Amino acid sequence: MAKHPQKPINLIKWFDPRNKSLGSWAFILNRITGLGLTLYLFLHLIMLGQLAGGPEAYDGFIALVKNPIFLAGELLVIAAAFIHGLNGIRIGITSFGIAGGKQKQLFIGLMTVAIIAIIYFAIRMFTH
Amino acid sequence: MRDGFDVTPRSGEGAGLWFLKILTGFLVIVVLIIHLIVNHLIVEGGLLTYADVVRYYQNSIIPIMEIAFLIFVVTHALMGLRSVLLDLHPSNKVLRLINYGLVVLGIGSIAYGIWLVLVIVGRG
Amino acid sequence: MTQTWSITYEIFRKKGSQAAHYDRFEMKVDPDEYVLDGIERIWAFHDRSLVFSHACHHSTCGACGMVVNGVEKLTCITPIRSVTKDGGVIRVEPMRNFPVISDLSVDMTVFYQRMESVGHQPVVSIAHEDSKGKFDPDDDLLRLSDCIECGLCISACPIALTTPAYLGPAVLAGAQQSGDLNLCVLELVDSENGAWRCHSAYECTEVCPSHVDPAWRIMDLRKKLVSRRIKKFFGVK
Amino acid sequence: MDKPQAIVIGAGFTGVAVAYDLAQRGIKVTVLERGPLVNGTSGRTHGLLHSGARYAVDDQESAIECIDENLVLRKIIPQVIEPNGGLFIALNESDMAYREAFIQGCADCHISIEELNPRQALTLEPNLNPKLITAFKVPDGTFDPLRLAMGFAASANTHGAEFHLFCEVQDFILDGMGNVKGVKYLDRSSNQINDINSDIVINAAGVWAGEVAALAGNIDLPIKPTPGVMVAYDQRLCQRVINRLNEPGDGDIIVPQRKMITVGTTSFEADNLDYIPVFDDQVQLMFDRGCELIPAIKHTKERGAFMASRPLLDSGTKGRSLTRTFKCFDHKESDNVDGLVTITGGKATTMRLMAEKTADLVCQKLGMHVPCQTAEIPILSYRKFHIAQTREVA
Repeated sequence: MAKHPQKPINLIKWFDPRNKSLGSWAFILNRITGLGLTLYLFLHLIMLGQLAGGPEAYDGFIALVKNPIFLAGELLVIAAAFIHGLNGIRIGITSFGIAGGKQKQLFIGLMTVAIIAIIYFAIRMFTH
Repeated sequence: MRDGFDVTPRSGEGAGLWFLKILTGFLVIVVLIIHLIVNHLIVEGGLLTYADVVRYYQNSIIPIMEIAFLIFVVTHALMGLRSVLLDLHPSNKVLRLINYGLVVLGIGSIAYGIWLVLVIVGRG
Repeated sequence: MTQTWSITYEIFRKKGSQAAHYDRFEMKVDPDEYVLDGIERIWAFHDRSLVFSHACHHSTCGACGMVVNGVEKLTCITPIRSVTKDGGVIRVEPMRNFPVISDLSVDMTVFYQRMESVGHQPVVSIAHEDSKGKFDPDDDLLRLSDCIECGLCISACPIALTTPAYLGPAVLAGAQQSGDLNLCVLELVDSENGAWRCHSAYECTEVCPSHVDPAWRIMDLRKKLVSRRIKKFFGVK
Repeated sequence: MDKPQAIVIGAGFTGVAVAYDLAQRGIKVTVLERGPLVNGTSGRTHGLLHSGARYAVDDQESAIECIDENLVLRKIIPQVIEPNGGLFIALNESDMAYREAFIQGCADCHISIEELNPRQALTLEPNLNPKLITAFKVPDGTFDPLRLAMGFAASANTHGAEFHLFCEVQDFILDGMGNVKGVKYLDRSSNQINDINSDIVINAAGVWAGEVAALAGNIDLPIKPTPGVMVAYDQRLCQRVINRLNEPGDGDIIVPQRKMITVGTTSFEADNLDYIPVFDDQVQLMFDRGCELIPAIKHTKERGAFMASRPLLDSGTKGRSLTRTFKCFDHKESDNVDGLVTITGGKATTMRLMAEKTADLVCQKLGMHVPCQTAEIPILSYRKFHIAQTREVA
């Protein structure tokens, strides 16, 4: 009996969608957006700390985030939230044994919703 | 390894954690929807100034909702992070460190958030 | 009806401690032949040192699982037409997440031990539970179970890729089908490397050549485990 | 005293069963197989556990062996068997003409059969050709070829037998008198040539037994490799084995397994045994003949097509009339080469019996007096099988 290969951890392989089915795309997307949102969560908490600094600090901060680079960043966060959230719904309900056979259709449907929502928010943000 | 199984007893993934992750994920979505409705439909013009934010927090429902939201999001995010870290197969020792780290980080950020909310409410 | 295609097989080779490499074999094939037929011809006429596993040639034994052009396939029922085109390449590699014995053969010993330990039933009633959770109607006849223990699902699983300790889809599906979740089985599947490790990528179901739908079974197993816990919590036996 | 060392060449059904029987009787067994388990004829069977009824008219010796062993295998290794029985169905007058001989043959061979009228048969198997005239229920079954072999190999393992897979025999080691003293083999997984000494070598190489025996000298075995095609379809259209009630012929059987069915088979003679191509016209023939038994095959997708070569014994006649029974050769007696025994012929169903007779001969040659127990002891789970640890563990 040969030993199990204890390969060095190859992080890239997690995110390699070649030859993979839709489910893996969902898995990869979920991981990336999840990690991204976690990062954002803590940045966001730190930035909201400006509120404790009183009106000047906060309003100055809001003026800063009005610039297009921050807006684009914010859009990314919204996109990630929609993808992660809607995909989460899919995982949640299939995990309880509901619609397991329809997970692909579910994924396509929910991601369509996500894309529409993202476009809607993009237009809203950049036209205001 | 016993017959191909790694049976070192440690709380890696488990039913409780998994259930909690699904549950908090669901709650985040629910609260987020309420949050979006309140922010964009009920409050006119959004929360773009300090004064707006302080006024917004005068309604007693709001701070409770925001704190709940914070708890759900932080729990969900840190458990998700832990799942990702577990896939790097940490040793028992490293996993214990990760567990402590995440608990401290979680409690810390929730405490910080509550403090922040109370500060804002106090400014009203 | 018979066509002839010129294709190139690129075969993963590894002997003992030598470094791995790929050998190329240019072949004339009928596109309706199966990938395994070509591999067997390479062995019979071109290179007698090629090591590969196969037995039944009709998808009942699960010996000939390999990675064909990056995707897990049971090569005895995979027509050449479905994986390449005339003038194209078929790259054949051993399954991932298993120790390689040599060339295209992998060692399934640990996997078999796990299947044994979770009590997977090799023979089931004809009225067996399918992936929609339904039973076929009818009598007391028996048949061999769907899972042919080919290992394709474990090769395709992104979590099995991260750790060999993860039991893997086939084993968890085996536990779900074993019916009686006794304490030994519970210890294995209700744990870090068991049912809770799955991240719903559904690759297992995607590559399964044999109607098992392991992903559905893992989800169903979770449902069983949770309801057990709830019952236990409320003291219901 | 050290255990005597036996080498079994070939890990087909015969090889694994011989290995188990010998190991069980206290002999140290090493199995050398040039490929994986059952990669040749054994693996590529449609998996019919014969009731013997197929041979009850033409080859009663085989038929009796089959029914006896059928019952033994059901008892000792149920974990790889679909025990659902089978039907012989008659579709025309020619089939009906065979009926009397069939009933008589089954009675002679103590195979229990039950005649069903068409309505009863269609209740059991709704997909049968509704034009059937009569049907007989027989105790056929289906087995999983790889797992059947693995089960025997696993049991052999627990008695200390070692399985060296991907190890191709290159030559025999002879003493000065031309007697076999061991084997030289190539381990294909590491490209190394190794020697192993033995007290006895059992040649269980099936259709390749002639080639193997020839390595030991001028030995001629009467084996006629007789390939046949089988085609698998993607749906389980019957729960029982469906046979044509007639003389054995092409495409006269449909074997259900898991969620598919396999139609077999043809019979011709081949030259190159290492690769026998699947011929389109034979696949078409299986389809046509299969549709006669179960018309719904017309709407079913082909799942796989494969070819296997039976190691039939040549009794001087051609094709299907070759005998299905087996023969054990002591080359001391036939060719004055000691230390080598060949077992060949037979059916998967009779594998245990073949091993019993071979092991009897081997024990007699080694001067051992140990009875065979394989008919009584249950076979272990096939998942307990493991290959020999010859490789360095990294």
